[in-house]
This record gives sequence, structure tokens and C-alpha cells, in this order.
Amino acid sequence: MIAPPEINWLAILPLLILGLGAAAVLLVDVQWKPLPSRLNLLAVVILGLAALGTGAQGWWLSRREAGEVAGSPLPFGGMVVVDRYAIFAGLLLIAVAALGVGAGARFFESLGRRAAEGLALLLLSTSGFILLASTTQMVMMFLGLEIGSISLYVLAGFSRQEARSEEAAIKYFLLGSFASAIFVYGVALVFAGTGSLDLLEHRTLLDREIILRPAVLLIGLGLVVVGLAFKVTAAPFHAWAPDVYQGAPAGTVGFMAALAKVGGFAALARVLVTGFESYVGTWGTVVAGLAVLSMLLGSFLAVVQSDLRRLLAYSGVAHAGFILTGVVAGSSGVGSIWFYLAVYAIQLVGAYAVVAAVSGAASAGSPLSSYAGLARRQPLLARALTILLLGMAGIPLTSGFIAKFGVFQDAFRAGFGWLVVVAMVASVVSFFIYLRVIVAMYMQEPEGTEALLVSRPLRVVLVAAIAVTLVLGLFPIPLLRLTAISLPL
Amino acid sequence: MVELIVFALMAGASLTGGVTVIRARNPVYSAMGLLATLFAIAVLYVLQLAHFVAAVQVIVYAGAVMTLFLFVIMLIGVDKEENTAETIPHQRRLALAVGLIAAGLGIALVARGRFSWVPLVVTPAGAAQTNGTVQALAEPMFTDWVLAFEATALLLTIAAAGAIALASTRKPILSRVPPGGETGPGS
Amino acid sequence: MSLVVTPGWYMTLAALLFAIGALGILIRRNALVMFMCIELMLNAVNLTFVAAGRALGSLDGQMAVFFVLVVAAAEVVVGLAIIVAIFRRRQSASVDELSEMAG
Amino acid sequence: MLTALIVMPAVAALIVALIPRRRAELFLPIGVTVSMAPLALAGYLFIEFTAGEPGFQLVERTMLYAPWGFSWYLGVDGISLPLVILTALLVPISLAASVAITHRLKEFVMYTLLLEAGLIGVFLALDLLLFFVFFEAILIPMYFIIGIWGGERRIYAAVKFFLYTAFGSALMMAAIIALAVLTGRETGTPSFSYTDLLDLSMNQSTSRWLFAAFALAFAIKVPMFPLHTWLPDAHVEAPTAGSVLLAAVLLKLGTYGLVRFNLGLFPQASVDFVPIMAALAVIGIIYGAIVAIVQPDLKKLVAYSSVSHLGFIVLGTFALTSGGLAGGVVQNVNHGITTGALFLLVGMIYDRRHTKQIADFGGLQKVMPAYGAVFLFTIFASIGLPGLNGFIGEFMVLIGSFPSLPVHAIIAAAGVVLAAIYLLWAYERAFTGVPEKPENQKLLDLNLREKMLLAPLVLLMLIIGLYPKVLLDRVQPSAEAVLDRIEATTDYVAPAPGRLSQVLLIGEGE
Amino acid sequence: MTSLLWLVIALPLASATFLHFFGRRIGEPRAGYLATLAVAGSFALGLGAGRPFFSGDGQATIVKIWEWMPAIGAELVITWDPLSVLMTLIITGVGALIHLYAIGYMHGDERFSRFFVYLNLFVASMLTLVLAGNFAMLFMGWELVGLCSYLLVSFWFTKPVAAAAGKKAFIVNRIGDLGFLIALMLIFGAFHTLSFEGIFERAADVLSSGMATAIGLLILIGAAGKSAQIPLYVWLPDAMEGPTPVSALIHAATMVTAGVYVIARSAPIFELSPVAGPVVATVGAATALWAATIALAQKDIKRVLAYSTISQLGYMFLAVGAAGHIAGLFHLMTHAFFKALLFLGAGSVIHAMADEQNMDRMGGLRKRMPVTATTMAIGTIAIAGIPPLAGFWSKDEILGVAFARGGWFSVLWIVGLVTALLTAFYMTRQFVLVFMGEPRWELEVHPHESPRVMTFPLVVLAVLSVIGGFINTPFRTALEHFLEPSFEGVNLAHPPEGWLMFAILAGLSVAAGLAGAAAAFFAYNRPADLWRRFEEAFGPLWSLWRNGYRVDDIYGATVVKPGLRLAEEAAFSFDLPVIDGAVNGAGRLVRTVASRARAMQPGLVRSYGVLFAAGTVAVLAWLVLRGA
Repeated sequence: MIAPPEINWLAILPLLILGLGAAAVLLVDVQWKPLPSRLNLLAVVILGLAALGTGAQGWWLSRREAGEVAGSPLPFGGMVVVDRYAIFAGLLLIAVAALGVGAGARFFESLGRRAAEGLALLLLSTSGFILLASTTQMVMMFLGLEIGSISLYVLAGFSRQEARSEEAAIKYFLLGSFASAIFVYGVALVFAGTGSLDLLEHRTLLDREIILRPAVLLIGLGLVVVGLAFKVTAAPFHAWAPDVYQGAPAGTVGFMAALAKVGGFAALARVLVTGFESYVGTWGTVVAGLAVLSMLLGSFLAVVQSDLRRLLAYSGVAHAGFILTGVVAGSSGVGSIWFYLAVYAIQLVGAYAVVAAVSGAASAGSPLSSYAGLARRQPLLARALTILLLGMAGIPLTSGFIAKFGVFQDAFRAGFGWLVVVAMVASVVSFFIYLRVIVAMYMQEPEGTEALLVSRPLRVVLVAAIAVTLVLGLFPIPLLRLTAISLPL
Repeated sequence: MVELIVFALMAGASLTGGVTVIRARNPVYSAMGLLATLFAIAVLYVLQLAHFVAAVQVIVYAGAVMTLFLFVIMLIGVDKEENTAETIPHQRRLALAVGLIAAGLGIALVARGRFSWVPLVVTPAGAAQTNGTVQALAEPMFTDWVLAFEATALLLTIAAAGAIALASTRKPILSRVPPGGETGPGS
Repeated sequence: MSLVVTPGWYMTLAALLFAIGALGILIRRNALVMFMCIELMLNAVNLTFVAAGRALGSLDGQMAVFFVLVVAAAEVVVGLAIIVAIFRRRQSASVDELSEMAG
Repeated sequence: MLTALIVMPAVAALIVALIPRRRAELFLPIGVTVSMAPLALAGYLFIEFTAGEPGFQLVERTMLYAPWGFSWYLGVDGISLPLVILTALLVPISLAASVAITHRLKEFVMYTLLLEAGLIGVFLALDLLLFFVFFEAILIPMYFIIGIWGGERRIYAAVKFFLYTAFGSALMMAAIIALAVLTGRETGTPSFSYTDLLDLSMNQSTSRWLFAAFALAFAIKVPMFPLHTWLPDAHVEAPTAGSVLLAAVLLKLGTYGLVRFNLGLFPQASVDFVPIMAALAVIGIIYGAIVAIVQPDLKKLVAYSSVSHLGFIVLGTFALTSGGLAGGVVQNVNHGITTGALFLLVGMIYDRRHTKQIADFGGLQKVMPAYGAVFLFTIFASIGLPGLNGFIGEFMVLIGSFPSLPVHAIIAAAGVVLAAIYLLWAYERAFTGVPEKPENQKLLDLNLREKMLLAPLVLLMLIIGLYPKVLLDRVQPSAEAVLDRIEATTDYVAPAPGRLSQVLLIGEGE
Repeated sequence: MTSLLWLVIALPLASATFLHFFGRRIGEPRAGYLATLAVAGSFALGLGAGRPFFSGDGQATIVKIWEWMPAIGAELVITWDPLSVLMTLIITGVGALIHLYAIGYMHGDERFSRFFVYLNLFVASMLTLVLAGNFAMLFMGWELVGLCSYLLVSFWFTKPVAAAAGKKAFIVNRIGDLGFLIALMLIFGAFHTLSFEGIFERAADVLSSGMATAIGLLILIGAAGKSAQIPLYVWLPDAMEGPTPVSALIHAATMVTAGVYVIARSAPIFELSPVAGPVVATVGAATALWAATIALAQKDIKRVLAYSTISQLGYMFLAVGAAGHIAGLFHLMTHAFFKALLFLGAGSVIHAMADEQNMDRMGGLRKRMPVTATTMAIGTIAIAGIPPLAGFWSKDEILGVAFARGGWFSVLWIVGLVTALLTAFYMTRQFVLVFMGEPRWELEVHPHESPRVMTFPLVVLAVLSVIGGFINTPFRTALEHFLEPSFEGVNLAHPPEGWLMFAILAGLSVAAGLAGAAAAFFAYNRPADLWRRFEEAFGPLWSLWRNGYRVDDIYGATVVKPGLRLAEEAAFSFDLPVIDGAVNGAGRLVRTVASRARAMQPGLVRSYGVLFAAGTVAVLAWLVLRGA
């Protein structure tokens, strides 16, 4: 007879809360038809609960490490893992989602009855990426990836008014599915090469034995990396990102980009570090190559963009390259990657929140010209965007600098000095990108004069993003310490 | 020997089906090609003792998914010949080049004896375990894999909610379009 | 000389199917057909899983197939919904016409 | 105390931020007032500082993040002390000189104060990461100062300034990381502390590469030929306060960095790079001066003169002699004072006439005698007239460089002649003759405020020119210490009179 | 007394400072008197402190003021020895007289007190120069007098010529200074100090003759700049645009002699070189003749004197070059008297003629301005070398030294003799054109004698020009005795010994002087059309002289114009398009590359797919090639 499975509720608490929460949002909508703003609030509450759940996991983990409670960190037959890495990822993803609700508040409100679906998809997407980050089992990863991504495909096409929104959706969907297929084929080949689907087992196996003809394993690993590189918009798998981020409703782009990036990098780093660190000599240069390509392509192409969202998307490509710089450092780079991701993800949400406020929440497209003289029209937005852009540029005294510095330092320590030099050059080129926007906002005359409204949720998002940029820029130590211990099992 | 013959037939069928998918001018034919491939693969599953998987393949894929495909083809009315001439410059050539490089890489690997599909040594005891009966699969499904199984619930919720959200024609409350500006089917 | 059908044969077949699917995505412009190609690729993956599982003496391969299948199904639902939405507006399923955003 | 020096301007900026926007008339007075606090503290620092000590004083050191070896590590020595004081002095002056700015005045005052915090931080930081943070952070306020309150092509100039200097510092950051990583490998604990890095042993090629990375960053900042073209643009477009601080302090980051970091951290590479650096310095001296001759715009002229003058500093630095090094450091200060004053003066005439083209003036001496007098005085200080400050630095550099770099020193001396040509010719065209243009005939002479602004600078030009001991007593030991280290760690030996102890101090009174 | 020596410099400096701030307030004549008093005070101090030297028991002293630049061995120290005493007394003595004169001359100028600020500052600077105990401080004075010269030449800055002249003076001087500066570098490199004692006492041990030559020639360049010798004399004639007291003080009596002073001061170095001295002497002699010929044809009363100054400075160079330092300094002194006198006299004339400087429009002034005419006559006789006036004794000593040295110096001696003739000619010409004959001025000009405050200095200087020579005659070598301690260890050259030689040489030079004077008198003491015809007889040569051999034009065409062109090319054909172009080009390159790269993003899913697939294959290839 099949023994009933043992259920470790704590390990899946955040997923449960988010999944049930998504259902709850849909049901509440059907039952009571509340105002969309109430639904926004509900979503935030659910995310808050999920954060509490994740916190509970952290509390449990710390007690377990202190020897106070027993229990495996790998419940469900190793299908999920409760480690600091997963907990940090979870908290970060939830934070991004919560800020995303704030940034997209106006968008969701404009959706009317469809708001419930939008918010539910947001919650489900979050849960998917949390799952992606908190498993070592590759099929589970695939599931997490798909749960997260498919929701985003839908959200990309959520706008009714804009034809571009649908274009974004189909592009995202087709290429995303293509990438997923590649990813899962990679999983299959890794399975063929190692006989296991679990990264921890891969690690044990590779530590123990030398595989004589690892080609199939390497191809599999390569395909997995490609699949994840797609999600994090690393070049040359980035091509979709500018189109999608330009076409998708402005209110959704921030968390759309940030969630995928955080989740993708969490998985990528876990695969490479936990499972295949013994092959670092092999994949290191490949990842470094992707990093170079991303940094250069991203920053160069961003230079010639005339749409802020495309510009941010390309800069995101460059940022993916910068983070990959940390990935090449292997396990010693994980802390820096987390710091970078944490800072960048929140800056990203903040920046797109400004885009949503300026260009309209449901809009597709946000030409730079509409940002001319923003400092005059709405100083708060201009100042916020400036700070966030400077943070992204990695100017000292912003957290972006610490982030960049961290990954570069790790890469250097891992022997990738040349990569750091390329990265520095790319980051100078990327300065130009951000300066262009700042020039437009501060040093040019506005086109229109109508004042822009800054809603309360937006204000909260901006304050949070600015705080992350500036406070962590001046006092990065606590987060540095936290990220330094947020290591995978 | 039987396995060889069946494999050869089914391999041929699946490849033919696959080529049909990408060659047929009429999407309906493409769908048919895909169907053939799916069936052939189901047979290959059986050949490898993956009985339950084969059954699911037929039911879910051939039954549900392909039906959906055909339904949509009919719904949007693209069941006609279409022009498959390439319009993007260099597209085919580039695609071919990439394919050739990949093939060359594979051939080089195999030719130099650096390739093995399954590099690990398999214990004979293990091989017997792969008889994919319903019972054999049920045990992991509801023990180790139970979480994955549950996770599919999220996926299906998304599918449902997403399909509704995308395809529904409900109008937003706070339309940014001024009255009369939008001329949709509802007006 | 007896020809034994090893798992490698299946996996080679799967690789070919995967390649055909990938090629299809590159050369077909009908979103529906592209979509079918993705299904083709996922099927190739499944075949690989089963063959590898058999070669390794592990049932995990077959287990994985179910979940790939579910994902495929979910993708189909969403993907077709998107295609329908686009078709409503444009009366076309050609992705080549969707290049408003570029650069 | 050093921490307070850095924090104070930032707090001052905060105070200005708290003034309500409608009280626009308060921004400048309060800004100037609060910026007096760092000046007072800097004055106190000058008193507290023990002259004659070569090492770092008033050191503050707190480990911030041990895994990186990143600490809050401040200290001041004879090389940085004068620059800190100069910064603290020039900020109130340039703020008070900015009465012409009416648009977004509050931000302007805030940016200037933040700039001050960054500049002081750069000079005090002894942790390389901290140094880099300040080094790069000052770009932002300066960028806005040029970009918002600048002239017609301000955006081009601001972006060029930012990107050019950022490009240099980017490679320096890579080098800084490399240093920390190398110490980590050597001692097991990575560290960004200057004093820890001094003990680092490097092979030749590593140290050369790292030297080059640092040198590039600083050479752009200086700016050395051929990396100088951002400077004229930035100066021409920047508002007065921006130009003053840019010329007087920002450029000094480069020369300061060369002494502190290049010579300090890479002694062997410094010795190896002397031919290149010295050659570029001399080319800069001559080239900058020649190009300055024909500039039609006063600010551009002064900008190119900066290229020339800073060449002297670099030459002195890489002469690797006591006189050259000390002269270089002194020239840092002198150039800051004189060029600062020149830009203030140009700003004052610009406020009146809204042009900086030499051709638009003529006969100003007649209508603005006091202005003309101060201008001429400053010109002579800049030319290096003995008795004024410019001479001390230039003369020490030239005489001090001669033992080690005779040919360079001789060629560089020609720069002294060229300086007289371009500055006096400009003066002749702008100030002498009869004011013919009607708009020049009614110009008002310096008012009391402007005189008050210029007075401290003029006074300093005289004091340093006649009694440079106030500076030299503090600079010389630190400069000698740098030289000591180079001699101790390499087989370089300073040529015979290259050190103070070898100089015959005959001339004691009976 | 020596402890108060710093006051010698400080007094005029303090006066300058005071007048700078309060000059306008204390009003016109008082500011001038204060300034004069300050300089006179310095004179008195110098006299007091120098007394021991007069009696022969003075000890050379070094007085430290304060530390200046220890790293290069440069302190602010005063050297107090006979040489500096002599220079101090000349500067302050003549200076005080000229200050006094200027009170009258500058009467009514709106920047009256400012003029005295500069004048005082000049005296302080000049004293710094001659009192300096090391080369750094000397250089400081050297440059500061240049500054004052600049300020005073372009005192009337609203006249573009004046402004340009000041600038020219400063820049040409700077070119000379460059040589001097390089000399200082060589000295520092060789001696490890810039202090006089450290240098001169060890010079023989430290310097090779080659090095000594190099240093000597570089000092010569500096001296040629300051003392207006070939090829750097071009600034001095232009400098006549300054007020006349300035010309008298700076461009006749003091500043321009700084070069002579420096060479004399550096005698121990020059002695070590077989070449440097003769070169100096040759430059001097050449300049003397060259300038004298130019002076022949000048129309401007001050320009005659300017070229005369250059010529006379040439004599001094000839002397110090021939190691006749004392002869050179002697001439320096007497020249200070009579040339100051001549300039002041010329100033008096210009003053009287309402700023008319062209001698063509003068004539017959003798009756209107008797004091000026008389004193000018004395000055003319003195400079013409007619005994027993001062010029005779000093010039004769120089010629004697040259003659005594023999060899190449004999040639220089002949040049000197010819110059003496020319000098007498042009000075007499000037006197005749100005004071004798018929008036040629316009009717509205009413020449009158200058006020007392101006004529008093004239008289004093005239007296000095008469008696000044007796300080050092072959019969009574007081100056030589006085100065000798300053040239300890230096091989001084002397005129030939003995009565007969003196008589022959003196006879020759007096004959030359008389001949020149007589020729000029007869050529010019007749109606204007006649002497004009006389000048025309010389043809193009005369115009060449009148235009100073067109040296300014030549310099303009060969140095200034190409220099400007070079600067323009550098700035507008190189800096902007090439260097800055490269910078902007880098930016453009990024844009171009980026624009090209945009082609990768045509917005078509399938293109992205190809990119994707290609990337995948590349990743796989790389992995497999590296790992398997």
C-alpha cells in the first residue's frame, strides 16, 4: 500500500498562502464584487501573510540550526528546501510583488472586474518564482518557472486598449515557451547524464565520481542555463525583453521584470552553485561570456533608445550581465548576487512605477520626450527616478554601488579580473543612459504642463525604493551581512 | 527484433509527422502531423514499458490538447493554405546555419567517441523497476512527488484565470477611452 | 549481429524531433503552427525523459513526463487565449505582422 | 573631528533643505553661514595639526565590514591638509559669489554643500573603497551644477565631464578591487586600508597594470594631455561656483591621487613610469599654454592655463625629489587659490556683461579699476611672479625637478614665458585701452561683497608667496616620507640634491 | 645697523602699501612726498649701515629675514657687502630724486598716488634684487622689477600703445628670465643650493669650465633681457611710453642695470669659463654700437635716450664681460646720474611742450628753460665722455680695460671708441635740436620752465654728473678699494697702468667724443631744411636707423606671427578636431555601433528565435568543447 505522504506545512506555508490567496481574491471578487482598490489591499495583505509565513520558516530554520528543533530542511522527499537562500528569495519576491501591487495600483483599478484575475495572477506568479527559488529538484524548478512565467505572459497581454500589449504577450509567450522547452530538455539531458533530478544528488555524485563522457550532462546543463538566462534577460537571450517591457501595461512591467529576474537568478545560481560547482571551470567562462555580451549589448543598445521602458529593459540586460559577473564567482558570489538582486529588483519596480505614473498605468510606450522637464511638472517623480537611476548606475552612496562593487569583487577574487574591467567599461557606457534620462527631466523644458498625480500607493513604493537606494547606500552593512549568510543548502 | 521494427516504424512516423508540422501550408495539416507524432511517441512509450505515460499521452495530448488546437484553428478560421515563403531576409539561411553547426557539433562529438547518451553504468537490478504501470507510478506520485502534483493546481488555476482574463470581452469600469471612442463588437 | 534498440536510439530520435520543433519555430510565421512546434519539442523532451529513465532504471523519468504534460496543457490554454485575442483585433495569426515594437 | 568635517557640510545641506521653498531669499545667506562651520573646523584642524610630522594625524578608524576589509578610515597628513582647508575656504566663497543664480537656488546651495562633503571626504579617506566612494560621489553634484545652472551647451559639457571622469575611475575601481583581493590572498584578510596596502608585495606586471589604472583615473581628473578636453567645456559652461570648485579643488583630486596612491602604493611602478608621466606633464605644460594663447573665451583660456599649470604639479610629483614633490603639493594649493580667484573674477564680469568673450571687453581697467587691479594681481600670481604664491610652487617644481629630470625641467620652464604671454595678452585686450563699447562704459566696479570674497584669496596669495613656511612645514615632511618609501622599497635613489637633507642651507644670519 | 637692514626694503614697501590703501585720501602732493621720504629713508639707512665699508673695515654680512623655500635652499636673506651697498645707494639716492621730480611731473594725473605706489614698489623690488643673499631671492627681485616695469610702462593704460609696450617689456623680459631660470636650475643641480656663499665659495671646486660656460651664457640671456641687450633689447624703446620719471628710474638708472649687477655678482662663475666673459663683452660691444647707430636717427626725444641707454648698457656689459667689474659698476653709477638727469631733463621738456616728444617740433628752448637746458648740457657732456665729467672717467676705464685685455678685446675696444664718437654725435644732435636754433613748435604751445620740485633733482643730478667721476680716477681709486672685498678671489681686469697709456687712451676717446660732438653741432646748429638735407644724404641708411633696423618687424614676422599661427593651429586644427574629436568620436562610435546592433532587434519573434537558437548553440559548443 502506498504510505500517506508526510506533509510539512511550514515548508509550503508561503506557497499555500499565495495559492489560496489567489483563489481567495478570485472568489471574493465573484462573491462581493468589491472595488478594485480593496482587492489591491487584499493582495497586499495576502503577500504580508506570505511574508510572515516565510519569516516563520526563517525562525524555524534558526532554531533548527541552534539545535532546538529537529526536522529535515528537505521535506516532501526533497521536493522543496527550506534554507536561508530560499527564505531570502521568498522575502525578496514577496517584497517585489507587494511593491508591484502598489506600483500597479492604478492599473489594477483601471481593470475593473478583471482586477481580480490580474491580482490573482500576480500572486500566483510570485508563488511560482518562490517555488523556483526554493527547490533543488529540477522538475519542480520547471514547474515553478512555468507557474511564474505563464502568469506573466497573461499579465503582459492584459491591456485591452493597446494592441502593443497583445504583441508583447505573444512575443513573450512564444519565446518564453521556447525557452521553457529548452530548459526542460536540459533537465531531461541532465537526468540522462546523472540519473538524478536533484541538484543535491548531482553535487554528491560529481564530488564522488568523475564522469568520463560528460557531454550529455554538459549539454543539458547548457540548455538549463540558456533557459534561465532567458528569464533573466541575459544576452543573447534578451531580445524579447525590450519589446515586452515596452508593450506590456506600464503598471505591470516593474514586478514582471523584477520577479523574473530574481527568480531566474535564484534558480540559475542554485543550479550552478549547488549542483555543478565542481564544473565551475567549464561553465565559468561560458557564464562570463554571457555576462560580457549582456553588459555590452545592454548598455550599448540602451544608448540609442528613445523609449524609457525600452531603455530600462536594455539596461536590465546590462544588469543581468553585471549579476552574472557575480555568478562566475561560484558559491562565494552568492551573497553579492543577492545584494545586487535585492537592490536592483526594488529599484526596478520603483523606476517602472514612475513610468506608470508618467505614461499612464495601462499604456504601452513611454517616449523619453514625455519626460522632458519632469522636474518641473512633478518634482517628486523626477527626484525619485533620478535617485533610482543613479542607484542603477551604481554611483557611490547608493546601494547600487555596493551591489556592483560586491559582484565585481567576487568575480575578481575568482580570477575573472578581465571580466571586471569589461564590466567597468560597460558601466561607464551605462552611465550615459541614465544621464540621458536625468538630462531630459532636469535640463529640458517640459512639453505639457499638466501636473501629474502621485497616488498614495505609488508614493509608498517610491519612498521604499528610494530608501533601498539611499539608506542601503549609506548603511549597506546590515543587508550585506544578511545576504552573506543567505546561502543555498 | 520486434522492438527494432516497431521503433523504426514509429520513428519514421514521428519524424514524418514532425516534418509535416513545419512543412504543411495548411495549419490543419500541421495539426494532423503533430497528431501522428504524438501517437507514434505513445507507441514508443509502450515500447519502453511506460504504459501509463502512453495512456496519458493519448488521452491528454491527442485527446484534449489537439482538440483544442483544432478548435482554435476552426474558430479563427485559418484552416486554409497560407503562404510559407520566407519574408524575413536571411531567416532561413541563418536558421539552417545554426542547425548545421549544431549538427556538426553533435557529429563531431559522436565521431570522436566523446559522447554517450547515458554515461553512467546502470545496475541490472534497477532496470527492472522501470515498468511504468499505474501502480508503480502511483507510489512516487503520492509520496515523493506529491508536492509537484499539488503544484500543478497552481498552474491550472493560472491557465483558467489567464484564459478568462485574456479572452473575456468584459469591459473595464474605468475605461480611459472616451465614450464613443471605442468601436468594439460590444457597442 | 543483432541490432538492439538502446535508449540512445530513442534519445537520438527525441533530439531530432526537438530540432525539428525548434526549426519550425524559426521558419513558420503562423502563431498556431509555432505553438505546435513547441508541443513537438515538449514531446521530444518527454521521450528523452522516458528513455533516460529506462536506461537508468529510474521511474523519475516517467514521473517527470506527467508534469511536462501538465505544463504543456496549461501553456496551450494560455497560448491559444492570447492567439484568439490577437486574432480578434487583427484577423491574422501571423507573428510577422507583430513588429510594432522594435529596436 | 575628521568625521565631523565630512558630515558637517552634509548636515549643512540638510539644513538648507529644510528652509521652505518660498523663502528663496534665505537660501544663500543661510548656505554661506552654515558653510562657515566646516571652514571654522578646518581652521581648527590647521591648528591641531602637528607641523613637522610626516605621518597621518587625527586618525579615525572603524571597521565597517570585515569580510571586505572595508573601514571608516580617515586621517590627514601634510599632503591632504592644505587641500582640505582650501576646500572649506572656497565653498563659502563660491556660494557667496553665486548671487546671479536665482533659478532653483535651493538645490544649487545643497549640491554645492554636498560637493564639499565629498571633496573633503576624498582628501581624508584612507580606505581606498571609501576614497572611491567619495571620488565618484562628487561627480553627481558637480554634474548637476554644470547641467542645471550652466551655459548654453551645459548638457553636453556636463555629460562629457561625467562620462570622461567616470570612465577613468571605472578602471581605478577595478584596480582597487584587485588590491584588496591581492591583500586578501597574501594575508588572509582582505583590506582596503591604505596603510595595509602599503605592505602588499606585487610582482612587476601587476603593479604596473594597477599603477596604470590609477594613473589613468587621476590623469583624466588632472587633466593631463591628451585627456584634457573635458575641462575647457566643463569650465566654459559651468556657473561661477562650479568653475571655481572644479578648478580649485576637483582637479586636485588627480594630482593628490597621484601622490597619495600612485607613488604610495606602487613605488616601483612609479619609478618605471616616470618617463611617460613626466613627458606627458611637460607636453601638457607647453601645449596647454600654447592653446591658451588664442582662446577667445576667458574661461576657456583659464581652463587651458590649468592644463598647463597642473602639468607642473605632475612634473614635480614624478621628479621624485623632495623639492619637486613638495613643490607639487604646494602648487596644488596655489593653483587652487589663483585659478579659483580667476574664475571668481570672470564670474563677476559675466554677471555684469553676460559674456566671457575677450573681444567683447576692452578698457575695463578704466571703468572698474579695483576689479582690474585684483584681476591683474591674480594674473601675476598665476604667471608665477615671485612674492606671490604661484612662484613658490613653480619654482620649487622646476628647481626640484632639475636634478632628476633636467631636460623636462628646462622645457617646462618655457611654460613660464608662455603663461605671461597668454595672460597678459588677454589682460591687454580686455582691460586696457579706452572702453569703446557702450555696454562696457557703465559697468560698476567691485562692490563690498565681491571685495570681501576676493580678499581672503588675495591675502593667501601674498602670504604663501612670502611666507610659504606655513605650508612647507606641513607639506615637506609628508613629501619626504613619500620619497623615503620609494627609496626604501625600490632601488631608486633620489639624485644628489633631491632631498632636503642634501640641500645646503647656507645663509643663516649671524 | 645691519639688523635694521630689512627696513631698507620694508620702508618703500610699507609706503607702497600705505599709499595703495590711503593714497587717494591723503591727496596729491602729500602722497608723493611720503613716497619720496620712504625712499630717502632707505637711502639714509643704507648710508648708515654701509658706513663701515666706506672706512674699509666693513665686514660682509648676511642677515636672515625668514625661511622661504628650504627644500631648494632658498631663504629670504640680505647680503650686505660693498656691492650691495653701492647698488642700494644708487637705487635709493637716484630713486629719491626721481620720486621728488615725479611729484611735479605727475601733477594733475588722476592716478597720482597710484603712480607712487608703483614707484615705491619698484624701489623695494630693486632693493630685493640687489640685497638678495641667494639666487632665488634675487630672482624674486628680478621678476618684481619686471612687474613694476610692466605696471609703470602701461601706467597710462588707456593708450593702447602703452599697454602693449608694458606687455612687450614683460614678455621679452620673461624670455630672458627663462634663460636665467635654467641657469638657476643648473646652479642648483651643481651646488645643491642657491645661496651665494654656498655657490661662489665652492664654484672653483664644483664647476667644470663647460658647466660654468653654460651657466654664464644662460645668465647672459637673462641679463640681456633685463638690460636690453641684443637680441632682447626691443622692449626698451617701446617702454618709453611710460611716464618719464619711470624711464629715468627704471629704464635708465636702475632696473636695466640689474643684468650688469647679476653678471658682476656671478663673477666667480664667469671667471671659470673661458668663453662666457668674452661672449658677454661681445654682446655688450655689439649692442653699444648697434643702439648708438639707431640713436643717431631718432626723432623722439625719449627714444634717443632709450637707445642711448641700450648703448651705454652695452658698455657696461663690455666691461663686466672683460672682467672689469669695477669699471662696469662705475659706469653703472655714473650712467645712473647722467642718464637719469637726461631723462628728467627730457621729461621737463616734454612737460613744458605739453607732451610733445618729437624733436622736429622743438628747438630754441634754451631761453625758455634755462635750468633744464643747463643741466641737460651737463648731462650731454657727461655722456659724451668729455673730461672731467663723470662719463669720461667711467667710459674711459671701460675702454682701458678692453684695451688692456688685448686680443679679441682690442676689436671690442675699437667698437667702443666708435660708439663713443657716435654717442657724442647723437647726444649733441639732440641737445642742439631741442635747445638751440629757432623754435619749431606750434603757436599755441607756450614752453615754460618746470617747477622747483622738478628742477631741484635736475640740479642735484647735474652736480653728481660733474663730480661723480672723481670717485674712481686713475689717480684715486676709491671705488675700486671700496668694491674689492666683493670680488675677493676674482681676477679683476684693470686698465693699463701708467700715465702715458692713460693719456693716449684718454686722448683717443676724448678726441672721438669731441669729434662727434663737433660734427653734430655743425650739422645741426643751422636751419631745419639744411640739417634735414644732411640726414637725407645718408639715404636709406638713415631710415634704417630711424626704424631701428626694422628689428620689430623682423621679430614680428619670424617669431610673433608664426607663434600665433602655431597656437591657432594647435587650438583649432589639433585640439578641437583631433583630441577632442577623438573623445567625441568615441561617443559617436558607441552610438554607431549601437545603431547597427539595433538591426538585431527588428521586432520579429522569429528573428529573436534565430538569435536565441544561435546563442544556445554557441553556449553548448563552448561548454562541450571546454568540458568534454
